Amino acid sequence: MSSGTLALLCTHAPLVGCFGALVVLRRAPRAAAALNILAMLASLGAALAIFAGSNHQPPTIISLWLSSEGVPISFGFLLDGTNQLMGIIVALIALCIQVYSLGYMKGDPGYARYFGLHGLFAWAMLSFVYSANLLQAFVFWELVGLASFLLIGFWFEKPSAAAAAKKAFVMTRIGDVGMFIGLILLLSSTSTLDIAQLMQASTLASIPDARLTLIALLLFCGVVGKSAQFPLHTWLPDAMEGPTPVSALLHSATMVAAGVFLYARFHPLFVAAEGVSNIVLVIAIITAILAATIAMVQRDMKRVLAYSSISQLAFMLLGLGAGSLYAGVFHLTTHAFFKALLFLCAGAYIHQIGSNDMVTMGRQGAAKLRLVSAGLVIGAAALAGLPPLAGFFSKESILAALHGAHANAFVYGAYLASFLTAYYTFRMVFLVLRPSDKSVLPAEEHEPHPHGDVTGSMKLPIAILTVGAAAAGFAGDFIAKLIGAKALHPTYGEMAPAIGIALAGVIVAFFEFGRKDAAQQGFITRVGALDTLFERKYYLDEIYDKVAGGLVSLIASVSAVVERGVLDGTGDLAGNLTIATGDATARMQSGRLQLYIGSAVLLIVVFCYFVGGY
Amino acid sequence: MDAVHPSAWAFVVVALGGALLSVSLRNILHAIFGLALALFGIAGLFLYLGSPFVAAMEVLIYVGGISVAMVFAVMLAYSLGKKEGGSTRRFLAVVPVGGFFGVVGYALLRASFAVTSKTGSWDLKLVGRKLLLDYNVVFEALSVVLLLAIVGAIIIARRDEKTGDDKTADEKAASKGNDAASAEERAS
Amino acid sequence: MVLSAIILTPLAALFLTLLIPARNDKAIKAVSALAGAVTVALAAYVWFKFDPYSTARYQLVERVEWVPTFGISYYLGVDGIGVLMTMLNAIVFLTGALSMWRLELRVKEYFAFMLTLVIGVFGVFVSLDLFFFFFFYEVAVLPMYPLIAVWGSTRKEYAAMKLTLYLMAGSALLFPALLSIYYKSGLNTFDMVALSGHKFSEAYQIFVYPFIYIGFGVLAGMFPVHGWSPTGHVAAPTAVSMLHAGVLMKLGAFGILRVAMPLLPAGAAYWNGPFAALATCNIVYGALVALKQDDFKFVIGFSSVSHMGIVLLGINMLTIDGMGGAVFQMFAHGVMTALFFSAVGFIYDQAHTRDIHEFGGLSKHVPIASAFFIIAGLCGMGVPGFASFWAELLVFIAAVKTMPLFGVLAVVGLIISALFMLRVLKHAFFGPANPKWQGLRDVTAWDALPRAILIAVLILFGFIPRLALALIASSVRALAGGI
Amino acid sequence: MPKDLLLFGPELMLLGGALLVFIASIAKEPKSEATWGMALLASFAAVGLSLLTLHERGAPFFPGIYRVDLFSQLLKLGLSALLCGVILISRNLPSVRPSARVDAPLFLLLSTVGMMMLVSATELLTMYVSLELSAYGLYIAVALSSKPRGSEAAAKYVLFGATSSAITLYGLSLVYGTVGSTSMVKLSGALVAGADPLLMIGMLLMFAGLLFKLALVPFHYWAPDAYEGAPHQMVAFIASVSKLGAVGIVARFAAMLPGGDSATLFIALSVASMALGNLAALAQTDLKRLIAYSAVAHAGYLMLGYAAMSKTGLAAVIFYGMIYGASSVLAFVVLSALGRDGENPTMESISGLYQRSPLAALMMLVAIFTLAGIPPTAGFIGKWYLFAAALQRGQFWLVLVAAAASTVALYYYLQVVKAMYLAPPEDRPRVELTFTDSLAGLAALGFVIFYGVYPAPLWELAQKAAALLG
Amino acid sequence: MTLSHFLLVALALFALGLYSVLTRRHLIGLLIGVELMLNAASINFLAFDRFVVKDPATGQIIVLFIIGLAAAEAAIALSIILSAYRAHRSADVDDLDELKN
Repeated sequence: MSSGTLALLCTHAPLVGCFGALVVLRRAPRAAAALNILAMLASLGAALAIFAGSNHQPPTIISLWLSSEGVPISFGFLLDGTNQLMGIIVALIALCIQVYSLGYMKGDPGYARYFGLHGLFAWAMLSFVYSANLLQAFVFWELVGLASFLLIGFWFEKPSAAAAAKKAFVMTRIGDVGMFIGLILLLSSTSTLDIAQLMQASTLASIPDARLTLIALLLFCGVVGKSAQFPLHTWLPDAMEGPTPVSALLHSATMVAAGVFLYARFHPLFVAAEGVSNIVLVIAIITAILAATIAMVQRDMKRVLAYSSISQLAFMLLGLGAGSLYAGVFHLTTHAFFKALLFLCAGAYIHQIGSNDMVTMGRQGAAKLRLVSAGLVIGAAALAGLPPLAGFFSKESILAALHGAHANAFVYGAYLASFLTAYYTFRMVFLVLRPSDKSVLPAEEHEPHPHGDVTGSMKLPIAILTVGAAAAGFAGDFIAKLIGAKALHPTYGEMAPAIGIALAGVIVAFFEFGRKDAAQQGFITRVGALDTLFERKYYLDEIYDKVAGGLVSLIASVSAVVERGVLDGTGDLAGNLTIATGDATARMQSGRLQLYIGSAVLLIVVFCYFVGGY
Repeated sequence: MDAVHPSAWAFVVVALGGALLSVSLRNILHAIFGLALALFGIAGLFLYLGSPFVAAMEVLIYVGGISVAMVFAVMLAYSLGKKEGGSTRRFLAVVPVGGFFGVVGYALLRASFAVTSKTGSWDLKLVGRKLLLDYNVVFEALSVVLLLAIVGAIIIARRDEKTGDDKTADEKAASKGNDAASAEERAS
Repeated sequence: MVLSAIILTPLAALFLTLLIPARNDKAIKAVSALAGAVTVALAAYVWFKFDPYSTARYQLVERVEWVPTFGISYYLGVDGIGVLMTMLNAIVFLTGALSMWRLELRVKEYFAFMLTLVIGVFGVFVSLDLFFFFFFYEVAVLPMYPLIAVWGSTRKEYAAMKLTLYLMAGSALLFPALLSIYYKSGLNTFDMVALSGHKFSEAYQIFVYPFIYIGFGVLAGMFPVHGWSPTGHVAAPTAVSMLHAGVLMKLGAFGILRVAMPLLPAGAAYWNGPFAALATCNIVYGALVALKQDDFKFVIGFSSVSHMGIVLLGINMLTIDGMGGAVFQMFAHGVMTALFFSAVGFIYDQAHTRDIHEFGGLSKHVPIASAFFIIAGLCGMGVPGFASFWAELLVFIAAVKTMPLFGVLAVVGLIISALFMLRVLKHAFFGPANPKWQGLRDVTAWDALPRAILIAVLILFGFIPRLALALIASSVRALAGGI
Repeated sequence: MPKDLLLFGPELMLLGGALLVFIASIAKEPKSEATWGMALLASFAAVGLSLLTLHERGAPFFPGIYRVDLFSQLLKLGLSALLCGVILISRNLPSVRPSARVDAPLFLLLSTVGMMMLVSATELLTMYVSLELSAYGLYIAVALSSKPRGSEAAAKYVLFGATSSAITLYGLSLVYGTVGSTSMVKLSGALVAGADPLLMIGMLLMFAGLLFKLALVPFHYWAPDAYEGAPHQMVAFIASVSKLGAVGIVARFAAMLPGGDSATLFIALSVASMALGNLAALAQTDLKRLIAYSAVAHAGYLMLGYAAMSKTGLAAVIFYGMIYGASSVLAFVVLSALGRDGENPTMESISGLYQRSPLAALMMLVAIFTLAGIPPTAGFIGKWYLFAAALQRGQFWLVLVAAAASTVALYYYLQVVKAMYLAPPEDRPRVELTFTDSLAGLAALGFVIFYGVYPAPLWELAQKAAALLG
Repeated sequence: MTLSHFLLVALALFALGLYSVLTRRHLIGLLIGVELMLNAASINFLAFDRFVVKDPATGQIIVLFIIGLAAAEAAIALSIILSAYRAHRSADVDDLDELKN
């Protein structure tokens, strides 16, 4: 089969699964699940088959979508290195999570709908990954947003879930609007949206510098929105309202990585636009530190992992911002594995124990789940960046890239962030695996999820991902060759400080939480103000609601008043005025004959004067 | 001779005097007598304008018929008690009347007419022939108008049967008067 | 002859309806539904018969001299835009008739007035003679009054009167303008094709263009004079608001495209700045006000105002993209609003309230009916996969290119439109299931049919926009060429 | 029949009919059925003859006085057809005094004869006498009302009419003096642009009488009171036949007028009438009074046609006069059916008509749509021609004002539609349409709808007729 | 007495007639005013007939017709005034204001 049909199969198999589940098999949940898993298998197979073929084919055009101002915009596939890599990652992790969901979602009334939406997401994500032009990418970028909206709001009866879904959609849309305008400017200045063509140095050079920077910044807005970077990140923690496998798939490994993938995809453009990479680095470093500090004080395991995702995404952007495509993509790949693993472990604990709170989990004997705990430890180690595991190698490459050319403020910031990462990761591990009666239980429970013990179908994906998390580190060179970027091999001298920091983080965490009679209190609690600042997530949610939300609803109520009062008012006023003049003119007919004749003659006299030509 | 014997002014005085009387006097009966006086003056003027037959008709129908009919109507519509004229609103009427007089009067003075001198021959035969030859349609129409007026007047003024009193004498007189006038015309 | 057939089918149905005794309303409904189906078939036939690549601007032309001495001729013809609009009207007519299957109150008069409205709309879309264009334009506007005043709901008399007076005031603006074009051209004919050939003086065009634009703009829901549309929506019964928002508002935009632009290109070029500004107000203002509405239909009403703003913005860009996008948005929004209203109508007929706060968790009680509304909502927000996305895309591309300020503002409007649409979904469909609506029954197959047709159309043109865009491109290129 | 008599046919038929009615009414116990039958017969005969002589040309009797051509015969056809309509609905005249019911048709017939002569008159005296003949017929018709307010309306109508006819006569005398003869041909010769101001004043004063008949603004005062006071059928007669007659004679004079001053005068009158008529109608609840004010407004629209001073304008006026007459008859079919008890129909008494009599409701709806100028009816194409004529003279803003006025008019027209279709009938009696009522109604309805959809035949006739004028 | 004198006299009579119509309270007073106005017009006609018009007969015929018509009009007006009087118990113009606005 030609690569085009392969790509078509890979992307559209899940669509068939989604349609089957949502419309045809509404009443047969098990069949729907099976159909979707089969579809995922097919698309993984296809993705691998595309990878097996040679990776330097021209983009294949399937059909013409529309033509704007003579520029044909068509639906097609671009199958070069980065796309294939991302395609495999998405397909693999989506498959694992769907298998995992078999067990996790058993007994949920919306079982068929759940798998249908999963199929929808997979279709959108894969088509986005393989899209040949920026417009097609944007179309599926929005569809991915839609899938995330439906999946976050899966348990729509929960008001908080509905609100979270709405918040997610609106915030990502704010980013999308920026990206859309950037896309249009790009189209108007180069009159083509074909990615392969766009990435040629010649086309980039043809765009005037000021406009190129503007386009790059606007596209970066999209990335900030989708990958939950600093200003638009508050929706990701709320997205944890969705089922945990969804959080695992979308809000850690694949969907949020779309932003970073887009940045990687358009790397030449961002590099060409001067001034942009500095801005990217600044945003990334702020996000990394901010997210890490908040993760440090969270009690809910999923929230910790959510903030950790934000922080790690910032790390990827640090790598890309620093100019090394390899560092960013490598970290993206490794992060996909160990973050998915951590979420699945959290899911297993929640499934077994029924509460998100780490302390309760610890108390309820989370440690008894041998495989899951092992996965947790390996995942945590990878996340913290301990040497043999995947995280270490990719984080190293980012630090090496940073060392390269930029002001060392970013380097020190990166070191601080990786220290905090190690700290909060192992704080989580010790809280869960080494419970102690000193820590206080949470006030209320809110996860409505039915309990059940961890089934075999849940254990298998955890096992696979554990292997992935461990082994991914060594795939550095392979990835570099695949995406055609220069691999970075930091020398031992450069690696030393990173390893030291990571170990320091682990030790501090052990000291405060792991030891037998540890205080179970973070060092940050000593500085009360900072603690509450992080606890309240820098009051960002409140600020956004008051400023943005308040402003929009103020303008809205003003325009509603204008609509009711001014516009309708003038309309009704004109109506009543005419009727009033109507009454007045009618009353002119006073019924008195002599007035009639008098006024008639008077008017005739006036006309005579006028006609008589005086 | 493009002027008429100055003695015509006498009839002008009678006509205008009568009209003034009919306008100013409060009692309606006096007003009708004023009208009759004015009509006499106008009939006189017609004589000076060379059409004695028309003057005769004027006296006969207008003074004899219409004024008498009005007197009978006033006797029927007996509401002499009512106060007359007076209120300032009445005074407003001067504006349209004065305006009309001024505008048309000014136009009349400014207008120039090709006055032709004529001996004022009132040859009645000429009038009769033209009446029946050129204006025969109009003549018939006038008779239809009179028929219409008579029948209409009777029907409207007739008291409904339920009130019982018969037609007043006046009505009969009024309609007979009109018949007389039209009969005469046909005769000439 | 097929275009006359399209007009005559509802006319025949009208006579049939008048003849059928009022008692058996089933027969009356069947007649209308049948007429709907026939018109859809005819519209499809026209769609395939129309060859977008032929040089002839207007195809399937029929001409009968009507009042020769005065230059009026029964002159029908259709271009790309006409084909699309006829199909839209046929679809909304069919689904509208099917959605009113449960009507009991005075069924005969209802369908008589509705058929008159449909005849008027078909007439406008296919007639190329200025007189008949205006003739059908007014035939389409007047039945709205009895339809809303008799079968409407909240404040129906006020809404019906306000709607009719606004629209007739609009046509009062048109009357002198159209006639002065007739005389100014000196060709002694109302044939629009000939008139568009004639070159009017620049100053004259600039003088008359606003009259025609605002005259049609009132019906298209232009910003300052859109007040009638939301109140009209709220008061009208389901199928009427489907026809009203779905088709009638497109009449206004169609009028601008068919009469104002080709006949007065210099006027269009001169006035497109200010009118584009008003269109942007339409978009942003409509969305903002929708944010503060508590009644379903008010929200949809103002969302229609906002979407018509996108149409008007596209038209005022005077480029192939802009106008092509505007026409496609007319089609897509027409289908989408019809879906909206039929979904709300279904819920309202049972719940007898439209206040979104009183509902809650409707997706639990009536999942399929809520699904219809949610799909319409998503399409309204411009989510890809539905026809509206492509239309808005083209319009925004044109807008950002030619008038960046308005383009950016309009695109930002997308955020607010997402806000108000999701607010409605959150309050009414998601959230805890309100026990009060336990008794609502879900959609039966027969109810689902019209809504399913609409969704199918939305998705079909969402996945394959080229179907319609190729059709539009031919006539829009000719239009843009003129200016 | 010798040619001359044939040309005078329609008038003769009506005169003969009037004679028969008169004789029948003075029989021992006169039955209104008989007189009504004879009147109907006469009017049908008149329609027949006017159709017969439609394309005849000639000047029966004296050439200068009376001209018969397509213009006059077309109007006579219209007059007699409308007369048929009016007589059809006046089989039993509830609002007329019982004693006068026998004679009522006589006045209608004679008044129509007056109008027929008015239309053919090409000589000032003939015009004046026929004007008076038709006016007296109307005065009496209004006075026949059984209600006391009828006599008040008649008194006002007759006195206002008499004053305006006196003014007309005075104007006529000035014209006679300046032109030197009463023939209209000489008059049109003298009416060149810079004519003698006295002549212009004379013409203006003479127009007073004509405007009175058309119910145009300075002389519209009588209309509301007369419409409200007079019996329903008589009002139908005034609204349709009398207005068409006025349209005819004003058209003949307008054809003579040079442009310039008189055009601006006509425009002023037109705008004033449209404004006053439509605005005052907004405040009415009595339907006949509402129709009166709308008549004033429609006089304003007609003036648009005259103001254009062009052949198209005159053709549009003739066309619109016919259509307006038909819609008035159609409206009064329903109003007189409603006013069976002699009381005036009001917004309340018409409520729920759609249930009380669907046919009557449909007829009223079509009449309202014609008056409002809504497409399927001929009112739309009528207004279209009028506005087109005005625009031919470049009166853009005038047409805009007219269009705005007709939008305001739509408000009160829709109030009637609302009352008919929306208000519940409560316990109001069913409305019975007799056979003759429905006959007249359906004929008028057919006329209005047919010419609304396919106006060409009537329009060609109107254009040819207008060409003959002036 | 020249033509313009006659015309002025006629105009004066017309004005007085008009004044009488506008100010009289009694209905018949109005009728008197109308009669005066008609006669003023007759004077005009005969004056023109005498001084200007070539064919003298037309003017006289017109005046004859005017007199005839005035008689008919008076008859109708009087009977209507009577019926109004009978309905309103007064022949006063100001009482005729039942039909208004």
